[in-house]
Amino acid sequence: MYQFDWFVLPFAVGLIYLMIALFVTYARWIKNLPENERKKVRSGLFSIKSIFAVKEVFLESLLHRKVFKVNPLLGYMHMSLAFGWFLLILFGNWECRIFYHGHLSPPYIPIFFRYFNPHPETFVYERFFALLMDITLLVVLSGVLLAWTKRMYSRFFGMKKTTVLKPGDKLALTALWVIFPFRFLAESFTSANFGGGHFLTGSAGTFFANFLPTQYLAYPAWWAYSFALGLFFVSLPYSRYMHIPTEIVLIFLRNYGVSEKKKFSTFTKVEINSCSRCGVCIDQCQLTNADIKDVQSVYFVQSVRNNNVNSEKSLNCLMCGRCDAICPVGIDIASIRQASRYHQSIQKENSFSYINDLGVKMADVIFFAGCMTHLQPTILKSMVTLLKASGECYWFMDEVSGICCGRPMMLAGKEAQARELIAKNKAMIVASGAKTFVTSCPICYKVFNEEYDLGIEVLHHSEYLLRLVEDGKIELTSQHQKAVYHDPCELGRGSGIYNQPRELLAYSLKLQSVSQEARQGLCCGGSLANIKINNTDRKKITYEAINLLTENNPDLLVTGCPLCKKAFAQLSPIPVLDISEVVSMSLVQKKYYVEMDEGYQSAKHVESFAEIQA
Amino acid sequence: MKLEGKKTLWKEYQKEIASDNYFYARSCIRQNFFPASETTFLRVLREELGKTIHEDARHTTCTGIVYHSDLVTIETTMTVIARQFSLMTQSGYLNYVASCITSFGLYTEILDMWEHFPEMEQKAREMLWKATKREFEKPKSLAHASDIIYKFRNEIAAKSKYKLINLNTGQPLKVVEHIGCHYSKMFPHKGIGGAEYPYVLVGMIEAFGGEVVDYPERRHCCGFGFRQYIVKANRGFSIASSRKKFESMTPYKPDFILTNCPGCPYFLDRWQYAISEMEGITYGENGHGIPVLTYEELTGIVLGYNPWDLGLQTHQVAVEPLLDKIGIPYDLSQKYLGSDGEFIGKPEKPSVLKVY
Amino acid sequence: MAKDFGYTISCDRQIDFDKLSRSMYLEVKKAEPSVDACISCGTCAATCTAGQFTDFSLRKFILLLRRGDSLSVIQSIDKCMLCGKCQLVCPMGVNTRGLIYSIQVISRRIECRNRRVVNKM
Amino acid sequence: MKHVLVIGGGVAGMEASVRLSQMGYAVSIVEQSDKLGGKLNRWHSLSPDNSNASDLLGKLKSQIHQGIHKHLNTEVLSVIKNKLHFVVGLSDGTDLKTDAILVSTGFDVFDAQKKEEYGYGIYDNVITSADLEQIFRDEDELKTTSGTAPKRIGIIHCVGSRDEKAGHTYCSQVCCITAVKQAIEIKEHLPDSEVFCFYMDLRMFGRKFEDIYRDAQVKHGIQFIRGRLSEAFENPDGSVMLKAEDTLLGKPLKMNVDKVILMVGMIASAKTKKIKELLNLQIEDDGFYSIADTHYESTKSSVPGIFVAGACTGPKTIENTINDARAAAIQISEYLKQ
Repeated sequence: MYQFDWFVLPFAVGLIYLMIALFVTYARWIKNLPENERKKVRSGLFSIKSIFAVKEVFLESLLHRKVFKVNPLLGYMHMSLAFGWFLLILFGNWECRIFYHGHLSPPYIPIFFRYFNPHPETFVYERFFALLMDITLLVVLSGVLLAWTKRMYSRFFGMKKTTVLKPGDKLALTALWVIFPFRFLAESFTSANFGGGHFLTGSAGTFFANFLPTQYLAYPAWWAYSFALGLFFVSLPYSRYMHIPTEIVLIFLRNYGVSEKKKFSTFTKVEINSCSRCGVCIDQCQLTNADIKDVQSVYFVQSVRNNNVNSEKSLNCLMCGRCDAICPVGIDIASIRQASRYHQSIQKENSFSYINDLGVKMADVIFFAGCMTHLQPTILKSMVTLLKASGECYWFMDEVSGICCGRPMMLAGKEAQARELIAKNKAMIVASGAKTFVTSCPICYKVFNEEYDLGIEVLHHSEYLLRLVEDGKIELTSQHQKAVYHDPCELGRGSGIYNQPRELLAYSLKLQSVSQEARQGLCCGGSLANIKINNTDRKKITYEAINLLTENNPDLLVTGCPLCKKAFAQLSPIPVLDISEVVSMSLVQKKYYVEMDEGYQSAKHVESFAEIQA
Repeated sequence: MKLEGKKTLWKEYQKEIASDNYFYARSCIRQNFFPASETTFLRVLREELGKTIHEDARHTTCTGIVYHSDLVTIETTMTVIARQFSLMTQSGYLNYVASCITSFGLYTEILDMWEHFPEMEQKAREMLWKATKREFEKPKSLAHASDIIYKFRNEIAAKSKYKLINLNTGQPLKVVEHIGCHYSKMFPHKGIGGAEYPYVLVGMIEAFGGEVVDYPERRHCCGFGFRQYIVKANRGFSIASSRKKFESMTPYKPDFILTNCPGCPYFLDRWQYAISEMEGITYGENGHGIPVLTYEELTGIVLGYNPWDLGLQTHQVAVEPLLDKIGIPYDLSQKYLGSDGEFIGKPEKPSVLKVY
Repeated sequence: MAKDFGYTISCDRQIDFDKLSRSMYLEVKKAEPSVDACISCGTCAATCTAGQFTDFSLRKFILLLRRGDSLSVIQSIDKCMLCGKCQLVCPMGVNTRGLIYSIQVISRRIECRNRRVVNKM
Repeated sequence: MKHVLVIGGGVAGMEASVRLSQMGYAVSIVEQSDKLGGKLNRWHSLSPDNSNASDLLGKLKSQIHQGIHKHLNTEVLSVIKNKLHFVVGLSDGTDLKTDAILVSTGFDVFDAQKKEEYGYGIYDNVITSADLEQIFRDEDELKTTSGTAPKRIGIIHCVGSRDEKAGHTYCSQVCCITAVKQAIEIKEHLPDSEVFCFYMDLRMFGRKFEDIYRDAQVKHGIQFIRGRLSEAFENPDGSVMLKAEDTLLGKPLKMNVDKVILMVGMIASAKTKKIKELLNLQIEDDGFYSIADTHYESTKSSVPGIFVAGACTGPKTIENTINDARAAAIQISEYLKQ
């Protein structure tokens, strides 16, 4: 017969309730995943993937490694609470196991061990565990203290803003805040009455006994501790703390390869319930530069959770992906927002039946400028110069009457309309017989690369030009300017192309680095993804971005996106160039290039190019 | 509306109208559309006013319809007009009176052109000589027939048997007028009252006891528009123009429409029938249309002429309700008898528009 | 009933300002206030990708909405590809993409409303 | 001390007199009316800063000191030029000997009644921009003749300007900005009203003019229709039906408004024609005085010793009129020093 007291009931009932609630919720979500996703879960369950998932759970859910990286103090707060509590449970269980000689005990025993065994003199490890538990409790209490402080003075954590609480959250939060102080008090009072405890609870017990009737207070304190635990467990599924267990589910699913799709799924539910509302996405969001404060990912995710997404939350977003890059839980926020746009938008077939027969040319390489490049004649001119210089047989696909790539439609959630444009462009590309598709616009690049399924290589012009240089098809001279390269969102975070532009630019410029680049690169403010923002606010974002990009006084600002160029050029104090312009300007001008005319695109000339090279 | 303002304006648009000895040129189409109007005009001038008015059987069209349909050259037109003037000269008259608005407009235009380009006048003389061995004098005064009625409106009113007063209410009849585009829109100073607030018909209506009602589309074309009607493909525009006017005037409940031009009364009258057949809509009271009168018919009515002598039986829109309002007796059994007492035939009954 | 004379009465092309309702413009303006800054310069229509192939003209649509002729806008607004060139060239800072997106949403709402009325009948 | 006679005591005449007097010349102003200030006396507020016309008038008047001889209610009757100076006979009996003459006979407001189709003087609710200024100046409310606040107001640009039919093919410069200014003022008085401007081109050439135009649309919701009024018609309730083409849509348009405001242009004043005869000056086809050189000597007339300033040499804003007057003062001074 195990030891028992009525005060363990709130804890026990709460724990049982929580277990059932979580099991039912997660089982339903996993069951309702799309069929192919469910298959991934089944096949991944008993594979090495589960091991990786466990490791990740340990690193992220307990140690909060990513939060540490972003903000050490915040990381410590999360870690002290999560990992500390975990250790308390772990050590408590060890202690129990050893104390009861390996017998399994009900879950409340390790939690309330000190009540049932205040000072077991016969237990050889008593002093060791008392010390271990006191140290751990101190860590946890320090976490609680930090949490209090964060709530009161968020600036202390270097955060400009913190998240706003809902009533359910407040209940759970209050419970969480008092759990460990109550444990501390209960153990201290018990120690005062019966001995036991170590430097923390032991000393505190002695101290309290000086002026408090600890013999009467100990038992109520244990009740309070149990009650706080029970309350926390019961309120957890209805509060933000749901993120604690859900993140574990997320990590497992993610390791099995489950991902966000164009529409909402139950995986979306797992993701949005994994959000800890830590709020790091708020400061990361450049919209705050324009004083737009209520659309950030944490609020957006919250609105998805509460099923009240409005067009402002869904559409007033640059989709730059900076929040994705920093999210400690790794929630695929951009995809969720994209899916919410899909659900909000009108899907309409045959919107573009007026487009037909745009004409096709046979070529090896297709160059697609895209709508935005057409408003940047210098990029067009540079690309044409470079393509001619390369001697490749190319077709400037949208030179006269091109149509949109479909990405803007997709960003607006109009999937059906985007598909129609994609089909029209794709038919032309396939008919041309080209093997390489090059575009000077990252917005186009992303959609051609991910959605077109062309079966040929799709390159951003930075990749293509780099290849031309490496293959010796064009030759560049070194210039002396210091330059900063700005990662366009759709190219960098959007498509993972960070190095090729830098390698290419290094041929002719001295590249400087800036504090916010690559995965932390800034949005130019011009983003096509944001349908709501007005131009004045856009300019504020652009202005701030330029300030950060030019912090080391470069001579040039180089980007790989015509839209970014346009946005920066309006406000930049230094010249803004596209990669192609830099390359074109550093091109070794051979007599040969100058002589080439419009018709110079056939394979025959490639041979003569080789002759000249020889 | 400030009448004072209008009066000031009207004063600017007065013209000399000869008081006697007129040379009269008829209209091509009126004699078919409203055959008694010109006769009535001559009767009023000769019998009521004792004026001399001369006609020459050899006069022809002025070419207005083909001219405005872009089918003849200006040279042809001015030679034909020169011949008309030559007939006048030959008869010993100097005061040219046109029955037709378009003729009046065209004569005005040609005279104005000759004034600015004397070589064109010379050319006309040469061509007329080559073609007919005729010579001509330019008229001393050029007037539209309505100008003459306008000039003597008070004399006619003094002789009138009926006033434009509704017998039942004792109120003046409400009249909307349509001036005819070619009367003064091209040369406002050649029309009485100008183009914006023309007075020639208003003067008659006021003199005969009626009340003029302005309506928004007062200046809008009646719908004839030459090519609009003559080319069948355009005919929808013609009828749409008339409908625009009807819709605009209907809220003012006019007792009748007074017109100035050969085409206008015809289209304003006949299109009411066509619209009623096509859309089932009528614009007058009790399913009748709004009666349309020429100024000669109006003059005949107030002078107490027999309505059937005025040719009112050739109207598509029944004029009987109007005659009833004024208190003019008429004998329906005589309606379709010709001047010789023979039955002239009766039109088919419209399916929507109410007739007697 | 209608008798066939071999021609029909032509429709009036005139914008009858007092008969048309400008409620759609007001709705659009609420969703995208920057529409008020449009001065009908036509740069958007000149650069328009869809405008190469159709008579799609944002300038014209804004005017039609301002005059209350919403129907022709509803019929044509989906021809837009949302490429955003118009936004970059607009001299008055109109958020043209947001504007078109809003017109599309409101058009659909109006279409649904009208359909419901028809169904009731 | 050399003497300058200024003909016309409006803005240009006053400003030039003050400047000439400061330069040490004896100055006389001849003004046909009973007070100085010209058209400014009847204007309420000025673009683009919405400043009070009477404040500017006060500023100008305060500079006119005792040393400047004013001949109010006076006309110039005769001018004889001898070798040294001009002998000018005035209607108040004075004979003046003067060394130079500045003509600043200003402009007349176009008589809107000449555009009959717009119904000014005939339709109750058609007024001109000058009438509206008078209403604002008298602190009256803009009302329809039936005494209600107009719900919809149409403002018609280019009335008597850029109009071959009205005989004035030039642009009067100030009407566009005045229209926008008045439209905003109307909206400020009657926030619930709708205001429509019917224009051919919007000529917002001055500094800040474009900003005001933008504000008119964005802040005040004033609507602009690119189309010239073809005709107006009075409805039985006194409202006015306007017909124009919305040229940007290529469709005819009709609209009922409760009040119409005609933006009347500037035409050469009757006085200009009269003085032209007396002084043997040249005028151009537009009726305004010829000047010696458009760019370099814009205040020199075709006759030595006679100078011209202000709106008598073509429509001008007040800013340009004052600058013109100052330029004339300098040019006169240069002439007198020779």
